[in-house]
Amino acid sequence: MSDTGPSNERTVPRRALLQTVGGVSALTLAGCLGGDGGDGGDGGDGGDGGGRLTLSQAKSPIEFDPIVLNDVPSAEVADQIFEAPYRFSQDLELVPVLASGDPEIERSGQRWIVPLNGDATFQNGDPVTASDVAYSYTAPLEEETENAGEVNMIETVEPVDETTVQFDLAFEFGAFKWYLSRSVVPESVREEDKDAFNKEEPVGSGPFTFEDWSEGEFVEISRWEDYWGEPVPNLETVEFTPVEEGTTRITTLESGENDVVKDIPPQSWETIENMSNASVEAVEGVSYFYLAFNCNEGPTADPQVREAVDYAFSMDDAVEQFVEPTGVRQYAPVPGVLSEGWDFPVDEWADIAHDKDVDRAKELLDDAGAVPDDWTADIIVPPDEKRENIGISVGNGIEAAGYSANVTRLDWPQFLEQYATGSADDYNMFTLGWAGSPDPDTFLYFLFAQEQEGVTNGTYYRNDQVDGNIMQARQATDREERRSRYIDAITTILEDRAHIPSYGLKNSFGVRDRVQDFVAHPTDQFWLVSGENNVSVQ
Amino acid sequence: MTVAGHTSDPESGADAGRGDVLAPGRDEGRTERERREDVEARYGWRYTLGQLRRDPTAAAGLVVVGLVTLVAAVAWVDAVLFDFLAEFGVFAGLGVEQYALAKAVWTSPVAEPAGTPRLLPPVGLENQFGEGTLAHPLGTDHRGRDILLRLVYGSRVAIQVGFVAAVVGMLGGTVVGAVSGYYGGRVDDVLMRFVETLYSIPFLVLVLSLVAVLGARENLTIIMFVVGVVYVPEFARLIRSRVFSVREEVYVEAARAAGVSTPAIIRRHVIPNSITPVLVQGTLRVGTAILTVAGLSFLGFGVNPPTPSWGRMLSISRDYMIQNVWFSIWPGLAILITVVGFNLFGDGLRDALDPRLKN
Amino acid sequence: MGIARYTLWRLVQAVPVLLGVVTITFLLANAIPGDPVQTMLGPSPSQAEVASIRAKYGLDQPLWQRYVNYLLDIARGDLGRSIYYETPVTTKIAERFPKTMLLMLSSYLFAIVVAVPLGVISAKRRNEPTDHAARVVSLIGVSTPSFWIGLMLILIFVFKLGLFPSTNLVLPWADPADVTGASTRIDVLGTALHHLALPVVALGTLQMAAITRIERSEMLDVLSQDYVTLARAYGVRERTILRKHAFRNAQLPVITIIGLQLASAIGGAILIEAVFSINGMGTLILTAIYNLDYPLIMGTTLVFSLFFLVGVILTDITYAYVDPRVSYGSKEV
Amino acid sequence: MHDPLLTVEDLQTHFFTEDGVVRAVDGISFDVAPGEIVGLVGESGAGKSVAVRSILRLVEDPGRIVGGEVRFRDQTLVGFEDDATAADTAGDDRSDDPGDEPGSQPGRPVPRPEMLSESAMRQRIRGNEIAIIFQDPMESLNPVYTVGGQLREFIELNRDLSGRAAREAAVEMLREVNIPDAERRYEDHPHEFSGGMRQRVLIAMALACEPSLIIADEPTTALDVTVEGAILDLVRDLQERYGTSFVWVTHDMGVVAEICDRVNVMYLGEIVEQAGVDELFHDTKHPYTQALLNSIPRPDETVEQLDPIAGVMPEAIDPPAGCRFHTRCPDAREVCTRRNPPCRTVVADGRPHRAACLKHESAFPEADYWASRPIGNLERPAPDARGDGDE
Repeated sequence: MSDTGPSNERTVPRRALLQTVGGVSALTLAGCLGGDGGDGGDGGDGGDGGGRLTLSQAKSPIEFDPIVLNDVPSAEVADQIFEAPYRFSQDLELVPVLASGDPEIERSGQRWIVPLNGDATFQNGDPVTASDVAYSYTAPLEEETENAGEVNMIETVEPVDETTVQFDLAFEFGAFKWYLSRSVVPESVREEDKDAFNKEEPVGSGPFTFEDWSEGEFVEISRWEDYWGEPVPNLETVEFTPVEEGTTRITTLESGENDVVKDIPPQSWETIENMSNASVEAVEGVSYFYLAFNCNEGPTADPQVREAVDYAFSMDDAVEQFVEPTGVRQYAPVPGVLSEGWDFPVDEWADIAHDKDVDRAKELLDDAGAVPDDWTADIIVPPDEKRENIGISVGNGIEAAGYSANVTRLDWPQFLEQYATGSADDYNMFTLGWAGSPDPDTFLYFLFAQEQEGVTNGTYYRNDQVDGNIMQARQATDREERRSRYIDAITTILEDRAHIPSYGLKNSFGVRDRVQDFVAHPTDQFWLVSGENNVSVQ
Repeated sequence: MTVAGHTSDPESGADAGRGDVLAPGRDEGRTERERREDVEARYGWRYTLGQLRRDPTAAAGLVVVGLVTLVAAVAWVDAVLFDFLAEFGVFAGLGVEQYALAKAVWTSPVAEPAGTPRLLPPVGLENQFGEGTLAHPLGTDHRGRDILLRLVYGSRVAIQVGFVAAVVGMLGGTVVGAVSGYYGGRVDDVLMRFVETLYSIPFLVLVLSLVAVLGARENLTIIMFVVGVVYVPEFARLIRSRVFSVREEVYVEAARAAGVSTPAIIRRHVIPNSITPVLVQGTLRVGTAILTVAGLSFLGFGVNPPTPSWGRMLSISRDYMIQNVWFSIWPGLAILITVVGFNLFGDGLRDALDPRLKN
Repeated sequence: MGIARYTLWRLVQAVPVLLGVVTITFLLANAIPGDPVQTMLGPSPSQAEVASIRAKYGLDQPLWQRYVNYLLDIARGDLGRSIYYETPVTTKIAERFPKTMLLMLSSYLFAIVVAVPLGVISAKRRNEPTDHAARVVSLIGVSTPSFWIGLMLILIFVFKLGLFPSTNLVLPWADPADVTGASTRIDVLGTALHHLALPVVALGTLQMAAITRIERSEMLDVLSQDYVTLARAYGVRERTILRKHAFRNAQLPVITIIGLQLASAIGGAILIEAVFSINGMGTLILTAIYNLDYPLIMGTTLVFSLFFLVGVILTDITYAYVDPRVSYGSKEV
Repeated sequence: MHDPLLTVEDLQTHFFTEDGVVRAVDGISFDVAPGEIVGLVGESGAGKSVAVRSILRLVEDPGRIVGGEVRFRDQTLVGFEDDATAADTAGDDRSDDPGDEPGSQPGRPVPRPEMLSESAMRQRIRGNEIAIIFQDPMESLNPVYTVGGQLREFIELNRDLSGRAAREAAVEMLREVNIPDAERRYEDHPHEFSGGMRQRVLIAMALACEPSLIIADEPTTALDVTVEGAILDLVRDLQERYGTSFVWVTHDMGVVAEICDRVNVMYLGEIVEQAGVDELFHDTKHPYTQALLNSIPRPDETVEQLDPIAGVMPEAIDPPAGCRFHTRCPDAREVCTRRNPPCRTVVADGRPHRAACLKHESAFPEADYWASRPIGNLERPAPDARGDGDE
C-alpha cells in the first residue's frame, strides 16, 4: 500500500495523533489563511457549490465513537462531531471549548479541576454535564478499549457539581494538561446502544452532525443548525471520500472531484504547486521519525558499530531526497515544534551526527570485535515508502562499507510484533515514527524509558542516568527542572546513538482555490470551524 | 464379404509390420506418412524441432524466450562473478568508495551511484527532473537507479520464478496425476477430491492466503513454490486424463501381461506418453507464473527491496506516474514481451508435438 | 426433466468440495503466524486484556473444537466477527460483494460480446489479415498483466485526457441520493457506467483474449468436421453454416473454458480493485491479509470459492443444455 | 448408350502443402450413365475421396482443382481455359509457365464462362441434383441437432416443400430406409442411433432430395459385415425403385462385385482400368486389378495362402517415374519405368474396356513391351522395422 505518512497507522504504537497540547506557535508554512479570490470555474461539481465540501482522506474511517476509535481517519471525522473540554489554537495555546476557563492544578499536579461552561448542549438537545465528562474519561479504562493506554494515569474522575469535574491522577503528572482534549460523549445515548453509537449515529456536541456513511466509500456530515457555540459553520455538508492511491488522490484534486486532499506524497508537492486551481496548505505536525538500533543484542549493541553506521550513510541526503518537502529534517528525538517551544540546543545536537565518511565507517566496522566479516545487517521497515527508502539508504551505506544489508518490508501486524522484541534475529535496526503531544515526556518516556522496553521502546538502550532523568522529569511540574533533565538525557542518547533522528512530517493538504479559510493544524490535522476560522466554498 | 487379411482379427487392426495389406484395419484410413508422423511425434525430437523451425510464430517465441533467459543468466552470472573475483582480491586496490561504485555498476544495481538525478525520462526526452541521457537509455527510477539495469536484473527474478513454479507444478502434477490415474479406485478418488478442492479455490486467493499463512510475504522462494503448488491440480488433471487413455493402449496391456511391475509401467510407458501435453502446458504456465508473481509483488507480496522485480517496480511507479510516465511503462512492457515469448513458444510446441491440432 | 436432475446431481457433487474448501480455509487461517490480538491491542496490552479478547474470539480452545464450532457457525451463516472492522464478517462481505459481482459480470459480458464474434470471424477468414490481427491482439491480451493495463488506462484516460474517474465503482441500482451529482435513476446509471468503463476493460481484456483464442481454434476444428462438409454438400449457405451448424458445436468447449476462467477472473478482480481502489471483495481480502484478520480471511476465501463453484456449476448446466449428449447421461467431471 | 449423366475428363486436383505439391487426382476420366452404379475402387490413399469431392467442388484449402472438366447433363461443373493462367485472388505467386509441369507451382487456371458459379453450384447442383454420403456415420450428423431437424432442413433447401409437408417427407424417407418407429425417432439426436441406423439416415437424407446422382464415399466401410450387407440390399432396392445413379467409392472388391455395374480402378491418382463389372472380374487387363482380385478369397477355390501385393502404396507427393505401379507390378519391365501409359481402349466391343498397361500391344504398339527386360519385383517386402508400439 502506498505511503500515507503516520496519519493512517491504525496501530501506530498506541500514541495515536489525538493528543492536542499547548506550546509555542506552530510553523505555518505555505498557505495563507484567507485564500485569494477563486480564478473562475474549473469543472468540479459546481451544482450546490454554496456549502458543500468534499475532502479526500488516504484511508476510510471505520468507526466514530471517540471512546474506542484509534485511527486518524476516524478521528478526523469524529473531531467535527464531538468536542473536548479544551482545544489548542493554531499556535497550540490552551483554548477552552466545553470548559469555561483554565484548569486548577492542586497537589503539585496530581489533582486537576476543570470548570465547565453550562450552556453547552449535545446535538439531541441534552445539556453537556460534568458526569458526561467523567464518563468519557473513565469508559476507555472500564471497557479496556484499544486506546485505554492514553488515560491510564487517571485514578478517579468525579463531577464536583453540575459544571465542575475533578481529575485525581495516580501520580504527580505535570504534563496532564495535554490530555484534557479527549472528546466528550453523551453518557445516556451511548449506553443505550454502543454499537449503533459507534457505527451508525454518533451524537456529539460539535458543530456538525453525522448524516450517513458506507465504509470505504463515503462519510457525510452536515451543519448542526442550532449549534450551542459559535461560529455556526458556513459549510452545509462535508463529504469524506477515501482514495488510497497517492497519485490518483492528487488527480481527483485537479479534476475537481475533491476540494481538499490529505497526505500529499513528496513527489506530488510540486505538482500541486503548479496547479492553476489549487495550492498546498501545510503545517509542521507533532511527529518524530527515526532510525533505531537494537542496543540489546547483536553487533549494533556496540556503540562503535552504531557510530560506524552513522558514518556509512547520509541522513541529510536521504531525507532531502525521499521526504522533503512533506517533512522537515530533525536532529533531536523530539519534533521541531517542541524543540523550539522548550528552547532545546538543537544546533549542538545537530553536530553530534557525523557526515558521510564510508572509509571511516569501514574502519570502525572492521575494528569492532562484535562484527563478523560476513555480517548481514537486518533492517526491518514498516509498509511505508518514506521509511522504506530511509532503510534502503542505510542498507546501501553498509554495503558500501564492505558488509551486506537486508532490508525487509513488513506488514504492520508483523512489524509491531517484531520491532520491540530486542532479539538480534528479529532486527539490528528499524525505522519507525512516533506521534505525541508537544511535551518531551510523550516522546522520551515511550521511546527510551526502560519501563517501556518491549512495549514501545525497541532500542533496549540501557543508561540508568538517562532513565532516571526521564522518569523524574515525567513527575516534575517545574518546567526548568524538566527542561534541564531532558537536555541531559537527549544529549547522552544522541552521543550513544540509540537513535539517529531523521525527520518530522507536516500535516499537508492540497486545497482548491475555491475553498476559503481552510486551516491545517499541527495536532488536529485540520480545522473546519473554530474561533480562528470558518471554512466556506465559493 | 470383407477381405480378411492373414493377421489377427480385423477389429484389432492391421499389423503395420506386414505392409499395407488390404484388410480394413484401424490405421487403414491414414497415409503411411501420417502414421510415421504420429509415431515420430511421440518420440522424435528431431521431428519436433523440424516442425518448430518451420512454424514462424514458434520460432519467434523461441527467440524471445532465449533472449530473456540469456539476459537473466548474464545477470545471475554477473553478480556471482563479481564476488568470485572480489575473493581473489582483484578489487583490493580500490578504495572503499570506488569498490562500492564498481560493485554497483557491475552487479545488481542495489547501491545507486550517488548524484544521478531521479526520475529521468528515456534518452531524447526531457522532464522536470532533467534530460534523458545515453548513460540511462530508459531513464532512472525514484532513487536515481538505472531502469534498464533494474529490468535486466528483474528478468533474473522473473525467469527464476517462472521456471521454478512451472517445474514444481509439473512434477507435483505428474506424480499425483500418474498415480491416481493409473491406480484408480480409492486412491484416485481421494487424490482427485483433494485436487478438486484445491482447484476450486480461486487461484490468486489460494496463493494470497498460502503466502499469508507461511508469513512469506517478503520471501520469494516460498512464493515461487506456492505458485507452483497451486498449479499442481491443473497438471494432475491433465496427466490423469492422459493416463486413462494410455492405460487402455494395447502395448500397455501387453506389458502388464508380461509381468512388468506397475511403477515400471508408469515410468516407461505412461509418463513418456503423457509428456507432450505436460511440456506444452508447462511452457505456457511459465508465462502465467511470471504474470502471477508480478501481480503478487504489485500487491506488496514477494520481492524484498532493494532486489529489483518487475512487479515491485510497477507498484512503486504508480506514485510517480504524473512525474515520469516511462517509469511505469517499461516494467509492464518487459513482462508483456517475456510472457508473449513463452506463449508463442508454448503454442508452437503444441502444434509441433500434436499433429492432429494443425490449425 | 434431465436438466433439473443433472443440476441437482451437480449440486450434490459440489457439497464435499465445499466442505473441503471450508477445511482448507480453516487450516490456513489458523496457521497464520503473528497473533491477531497483538495487532488489535497494539504492543502494550496487559495480560488480562489479551486473555479477555482471545476468549471473546474463542482463540483459546483446542483446534478441533474450534473447527466444529466453525462448521456449526457456517451452517448458521455466521462467519464470525472481523477483528479489524469489528463487525460481523457476513455484513462486511454483504456490503462489499455487489461491487465485485458488478465488476466481474460486466467484464465477462465485455469479454464474451467482443471475443465470440472476433473468434468466429478470424476462423472464417483464416490466414487473412483480420485473422492475423485478431491472433496478435489476443496473444498480447493473454500475456499482459491486467493491473498494468489498468495503470495505463488510468494514465491515458484519467491523467492525460481526464475523461474517466479512476476510483471506485457506483452501483447502478444505488439510490440517487447517495451518488454525488446524480438526481435521477438515469444519472446513477450514467455515473455507474462511467466508473465501470476502465476497470472492465482492464479486467476484461485477459478473458476476451483467452476466449477469442479458444473460439477460433474450436470454430476451425468444427469447420473441418464431416457434418459441416455434408451441410455444404447439400447446398446450405456458408452464413447459415457458420451461424447454425458450426457455431453451436464450437460453443461447447468455449463454455467450459469460460467457467474455468472464473478462477483467474477472480484473481484479476483483486488486482483491478487494488489499482482502481474499488472497495469490493478484492480489497477486502487484501486488508484482511495485511491485518491478519483470521475470520475475515476465512470468510472472503470461502465466499470467493463459493462464487467460483456456483460459476462452474452454471457453466456445466449451460453446457448440458447446449449439448444434448450430456443432459441425460452423467457427465464425467 | 444414350449420353452419360456425368462426364469427368482429365480431372486434376492437387494439394499445395509445405512439404510440396501432392497430386492426389492426376488426370482421371470416366462417365456415369443414368440409373447406373459406377464403382471407383483402389487402395486407400489412391485419391478416390478427393476425386468425388472434386466433382461437387468441395475441395478445401490447401487442395485446389487445377485442371480437367466435369459435366453434369448439360451443365459444366468444372471447366478451364486451355492455357491461360490468371493471378490467384488469394495472392499466390503467379508463375507464367503452363500448369502441366510436375512440381512447379501452377497459377490458378481461368474458369471457362459456362463453368457454374459457386452460388449456382450451391442452389442447382449440391443436394439438388447430386447428393453425397460420407464414410463415417458417427461424424456425418451434427451432434447437437435432432436427426429429423437436419433431414427437414436439407429437404426444405432442395425441394420446394416446407413446414409440415417437409416434416412428413422426412418421416416418410426414414421409413423408406427401414428405420423402425420413424415418427418418434424423428425427434431423437444422432448419439441415440447405432452406426448402421445413422448410415440409413444419411442415405435417407440423400434420397429425400431426389437427386439424379448420389456419390457414396465408402458408406459401408465403417460398418461391420452384417449391417453392410443390409445397407447394400437397401441401396440396390432403392436404386431400382428411384433409378438414381451412383458413384460408389470403395476399396473392397467384394462390394464392387455385389453392387457396381461398371468399375474404375484407381491407383495413385490415376485410373488404371475401366470396364463392366463382369469383364473386370473375368477378363482382367491390368496387373494391379489382377493383384487386387488375387488378394481376396474365392468361395469356390481353396487356397492355403492369399498373396498380398508386394510393397506399399508410394507417396502421392513424389510418384514413381513411368507407370506408377511398376514398383509393385509382377509383370513390370524396363520400359514401364520410362513411360506412364494413359488409359486406352483394349477391348472395343460394347462399352470400351480400357487399361493403362503397356503389355497390351494393341493399345500401346509403340512401347514394344515384350522386347524390354523384365525387372524382378519379387523381393519380399523388408520386414517393417519401425511399426508403432514396438516394445
